[in-house]
Amino acid sequence: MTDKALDLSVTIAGIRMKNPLMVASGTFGYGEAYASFIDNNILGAIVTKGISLEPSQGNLPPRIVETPSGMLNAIGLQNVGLECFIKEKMPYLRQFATPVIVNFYGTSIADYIKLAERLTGVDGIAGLEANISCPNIKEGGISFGTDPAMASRVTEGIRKATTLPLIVKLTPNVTDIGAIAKSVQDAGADALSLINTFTGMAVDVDTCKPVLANITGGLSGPAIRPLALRMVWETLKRVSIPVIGLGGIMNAQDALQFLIAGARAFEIGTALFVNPQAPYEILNGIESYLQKRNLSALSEVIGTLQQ
Amino acid sequence: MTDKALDLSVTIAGIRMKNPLMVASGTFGYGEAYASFIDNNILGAIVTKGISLEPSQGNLPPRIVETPSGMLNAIGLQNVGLECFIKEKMPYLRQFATPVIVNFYGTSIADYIKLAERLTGVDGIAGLEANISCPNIKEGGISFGTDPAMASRVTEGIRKATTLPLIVKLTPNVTDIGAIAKSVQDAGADALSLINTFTGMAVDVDTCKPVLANITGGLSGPAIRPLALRMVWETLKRVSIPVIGLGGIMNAQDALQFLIAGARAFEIGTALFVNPQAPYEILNGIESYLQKRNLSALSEVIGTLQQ
Amino acid sequence: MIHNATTHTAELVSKREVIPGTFHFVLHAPALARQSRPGQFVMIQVQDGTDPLLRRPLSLSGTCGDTVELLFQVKGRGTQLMAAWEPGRSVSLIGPLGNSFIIPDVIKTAVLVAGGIGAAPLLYLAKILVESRDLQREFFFGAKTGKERALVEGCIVNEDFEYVFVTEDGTQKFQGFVTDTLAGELERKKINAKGACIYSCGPSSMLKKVARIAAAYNIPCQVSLEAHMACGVGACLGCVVEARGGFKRVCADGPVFDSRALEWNYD
Amino acid sequence: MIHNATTHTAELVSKREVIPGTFHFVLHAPALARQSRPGQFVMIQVQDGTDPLLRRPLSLSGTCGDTVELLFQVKGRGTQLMAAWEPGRSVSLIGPLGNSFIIPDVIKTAVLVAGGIGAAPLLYLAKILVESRDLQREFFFGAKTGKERALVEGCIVNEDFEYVFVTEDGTQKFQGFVTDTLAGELERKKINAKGACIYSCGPSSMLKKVARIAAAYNIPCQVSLEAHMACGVGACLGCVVEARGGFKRVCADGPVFDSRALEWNYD
Ligand SMILES: Cc1cc2nc3c(=O)[nH]c(=O)nc-3n(C[C@H](O)[C@H](O)[C@H](O)COP(=O)(O)OP(=O)(O)OC[C@H]3O[C@@H](n4cnc5c(N)ncnc54)[C@H](O)[C@@H]3O)c2cc1C
Ligand SMILES: Cc1cc2nc3c(=O)[nH]c(=O)nc-3n(C[C@H](O)[C@H](O)[C@H](O)COP(=O)(O)OP(=O)(O)OC[C@H]3O[C@@H](n4cnc5c(N)ncnc54)[C@H](O)[C@@H]3O)c2cc1C
Ligand SMILES: Cc1cc2nc3c(=O)[nH]c(=O)nc-3n(C[C@H](O)[C@H](O)[C@H](O)COP(=O)(O)O)c2cc1C
Ligand SMILES: Cc1cc2nc3c(=O)[nH]c(=O)nc-3n(C[C@H](O)[C@H](O)[C@H](O)COP(=O)(O)O)c2cc1C
Ligand code: FES
Ligand code: FES
Repeated sequence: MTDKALDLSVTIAGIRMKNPLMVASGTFGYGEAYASFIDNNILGAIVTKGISLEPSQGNLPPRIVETPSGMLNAIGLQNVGLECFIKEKMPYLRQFATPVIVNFYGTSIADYIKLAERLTGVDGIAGLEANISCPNIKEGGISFGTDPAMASRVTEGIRKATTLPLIVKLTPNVTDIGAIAKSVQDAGADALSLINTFTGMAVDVDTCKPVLANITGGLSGPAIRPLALRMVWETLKRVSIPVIGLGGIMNAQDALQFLIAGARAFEIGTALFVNPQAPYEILNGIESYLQKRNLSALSEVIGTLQQ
Repeated sequence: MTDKALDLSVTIAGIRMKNPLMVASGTFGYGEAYASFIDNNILGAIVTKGISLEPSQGNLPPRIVETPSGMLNAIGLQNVGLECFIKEKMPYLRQFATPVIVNFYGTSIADYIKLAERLTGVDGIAGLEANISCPNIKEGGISFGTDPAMASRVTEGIRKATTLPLIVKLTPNVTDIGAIAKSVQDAGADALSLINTFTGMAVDVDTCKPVLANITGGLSGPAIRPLALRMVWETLKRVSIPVIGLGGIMNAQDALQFLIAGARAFEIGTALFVNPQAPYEILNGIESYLQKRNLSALSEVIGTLQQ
Repeated sequence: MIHNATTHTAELVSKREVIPGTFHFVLHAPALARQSRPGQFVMIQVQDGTDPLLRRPLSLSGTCGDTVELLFQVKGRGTQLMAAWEPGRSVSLIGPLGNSFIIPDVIKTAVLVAGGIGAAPLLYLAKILVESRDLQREFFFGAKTGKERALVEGCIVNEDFEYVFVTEDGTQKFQGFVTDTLAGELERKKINAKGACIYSCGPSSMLKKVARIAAAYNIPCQVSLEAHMACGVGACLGCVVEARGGFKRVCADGPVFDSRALEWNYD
Repeated sequence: MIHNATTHTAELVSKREVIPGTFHFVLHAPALARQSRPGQFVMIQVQDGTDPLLRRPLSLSGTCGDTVELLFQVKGRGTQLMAAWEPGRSVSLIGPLGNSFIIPDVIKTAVLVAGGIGAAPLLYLAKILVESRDLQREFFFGAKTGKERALVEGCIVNEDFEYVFVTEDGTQKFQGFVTDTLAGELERKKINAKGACIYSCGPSSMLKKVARIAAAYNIPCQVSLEAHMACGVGACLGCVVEARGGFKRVCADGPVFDSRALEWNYD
């Protein structure tokens, strides 16, 4: 319709991305898993699998089970550990003209601080995404992300430990996501990403056992999209920092729902498993949408929800 | 396989049901909507559409939207009101050899108390199901069901106002469902039903408006089943009163997952919309399951989860 | 109102793409065919499994012996999946649902006003009117383009009906909206309150205008409405419209409403 | 390992119900056919929409020119839907995925041990072994009943293979589990470490026994494993098995593993 180049670029927490499509942590490995399907250079940003100070084996299998329009995973945050990540995974990731955002987690505030400090020096890391859905071992195993005060303390700790752009990723398993978001903002986060998975469960009626060795797992995929969208919208009423939306985005229409509701960018996770071509199709779909409406920049779409 | 009569009966809060299949509030009207499809006498119990002191118009349309394996509704608790319910709806419901459980809600504790008092005298009501997912208008509009202390106070109030079996229905939009459940039990509830709907949202990307006039709505259907099941299982670790499981149950396999996890009965809602024959199919499926395992009573299945 | 709807397993007997994107289905469903009346609808299961989850509401566009007919337009995923069905397929339907058009005993003139695919329930009514009564019959059909004529022509025989076809693209004698010609034609043909009745189905913007014209001429008018539905049987309260005296359920209190009973501000 | 998998839109060329509930598919997918090796698998999309959501992993049971072959058993909803596909249908596949069976240069005797539908990847391997090498070939096939012979006979030509068919129901010469005869036959035929290689696929209880026998005779043994998968490309870490030295991904580090590299306590 138009020959004008469309401007899909967005800036989040000072990270400039050529488009708003990010790949979600835990669904894209360390950037290599989809190499034969996707040119990493077309992505807005790559978020890597969550890393911890030490390598982690994760949970026993079975680790995944399909549910209606969704899947439960109980990977248990298996990862190669901080030092191996820097040494063996970063060189590959540095090749691309795409910002690399490193997702990380700890089981104490000290862990988060050490991780943030160490990652800050590393060449090629554009920003950090702190996953605060993990249990705080020191304080009775309650997730950092479910209590505003704890969420604030861990964010403050990380904030002081790094000069990198800091995105905090929130868990949806809470009563008031806005309250958590607000306290994370006030503690110094540059942006928020939401949501992580909802805790769910499946039972095998033949064996009378939980399907997952871990009993419970995190629900992702289109099933949770309406809940994720509501949380993004609700959060945006409480914070002024940018919000990255995710949860069940499968196609351009889904992504646009989040952008219209005010998310400045979005991540896709489970969609990649189902359709490795999703990044191309989603970006094309967003371009068509702009063209059909005679818009030249994505910024004209973000937050246009009429209430 | 066997000619023995199977015993599917369960007793919840002193209410004896011939089987564990209940129809969920808001999905079966006042017992008449499925009259041409289902013999109400085959049901374990009928839970009626939530009533309030005064008739309520509910929200403006559009009120429903389909989502992946689910639907959002924003009915806004439209109902005929307490007195009309008693005068015009109860006579119909009294005809059946099936316990009638009246779902009700208020926007203040005083409302809940008045409703419980008035319903207690009424012939043919086997029990009450208090929906505490509604905003507490007096205390800033926060849902009664999201705070353990508020949940406790409203339960206590209802408990004192009625001698009828009292089921309290919990909302899943909370950080710690077990804590709410525990405080509702301690405040005198005879049983719990969970879960009500998850708050979600959908945006129409063509109009840039929320699809629902109310902006947000409640997600029901198979999409939420893994989350509901997890909450039932988690709640059962904290309480000793019976739990009724619901959320996305479509077939016998789904229902059995809840029973095996420890729910003593279950409700079906959205399934009725998709398949009005679901009650027959589910009951047959549960019977086949018992027969295949050479069991004679449903009680031999409940809570058999091996962890 | 206690309806007589049940679940039917029907067989798709024939399928015809009437115009691109609009299909005519004939389904073998004897009990349903026997019980249905014009204006009623069915809820059709699109696919096993949970996506799409909800049944789709479709008006009956006719019955014939042991079969029922549907006429539908591909709109979204559900109707797209249906368009790929092949004869022989087994289809789950619930119905007949809703109320039906009322044909008053004293009726002298029936004026049917259809907009696009809104023709579906009116074709059923038309057939019954032709079979059961001797009266003056008018069929106004509004469409975007001339090719949509195929939706009704063939069903509406010109000896049975005075037929007016109005298209937005002006390929026909009458150009514009069907409602632009309606008043003039009523005037010309001296159709008025005395024994006349208007029946209409189509986009809500059209129905609103039809209702206004009917009111101006004081002609009773029945409109068939659409709303997004979950249950189709009156249970969920999802499909309400604003009516005088409060919300009404399109599925159980309608889909046919006396136009004067509705609050026309709703669209 | 960076694999060369991509998304393929294949056409279902032919479909055959080999025995009730087990289907043989031939799919036109030239690029895939060219790149694949025995032991590799594809992730197949069962249906548009989001239920079922995940792709299903299926081994390649062969390639021929521009086509690839699948042999699968109906197990749950996904495979049931696939069983209803008709030739001409367009199918989305990703592949080729995973590693493949290794055929050592020095190999003298190849012993293939298949359990039921586990025959699928071994039939592909068998074909390559016949085409590419001159060596002693043994095919042990274990099944529940005699009628399952149709899964492999016809593919495994008796001149190419020494063929041993063992059924649980005893309708054949050998009754019991295939693993009951394996050791005896290795003994009898004096197959041992020298240049022999065992390749096996089937239920994990069977694989465990095969691994134990292989260890006892000190014969290298490659087993093809199954695991529930989300991505199939190594991204999600959902499909791990316990191996010496930590978890391995069945999809990317496997599905073929040296039996000595696995922790056999996992089942
Ligand atoms: C009583 C009644 C009778 C109808 N009769 C006919 C008919 O005879 N022929 C015909 O072509 N169409 C008819 N419709 C409209 C038809 O139901 C929709 O076009 C259809 O549901 C669209 O489904 P989809 O999956 O293709 O679209 P999608 O947009 O993907 O559907 C998503 C959801 O929205 C609902 N929906 C979308 N559009 C409508 C609509 N206009 N009305 C109600 N629900 C909608 C769907 O049922 C579904 O739940 C009727 C609607 C009603 C309420
Ligand atoms: C590498 C690999 C190769 C395979 N090759 C073949 C083959 O050639 N022929 C064949 O018949 N089967 C094969 N299988 C098994 C096949 O994947 C399952 O039978 C199939 O996924 C069942 O899907 P469903 O929807 O019918 O069953 P459901 O039980 O409804 O499936 C539910 C979920 O569980 C998964 N699942 C169920 N059973 C298995 C299983 N045994 N292995 C892995 N995932 C499972 C499904 O993929 C799906 O995600 C293979 C599995 C793997 C991992
Ligand atoms: C297999 C799997 C692994 C995941 N691992 C991580 C992780 O390591 N860190 C994290 O913050 N989120 C992780 N997630 C959550 C996703 O990043 C994302 O928040 C979630 O899946 C919702 O998005 P989706 O529905 O698009 O998948 C994981 C999700 C899946 C499915
Ligand atoms: C249309 C609709 C109306 C509902 N109305 C009520 C209600 O009045 N009171 C109540 O407690 N729950 C109400 N619910 C919630 C259901 O009772 C049930 O908790 C929820 O739908 C989850 O179960 P399901 O997935 O089986 O539908 C309603 C649900 C739907 C879909
Ligand atoms: S669709 Fe449920 S009441 Fe009308
Ligand atoms: S299936 Fe995702 S890593 Fe193997």
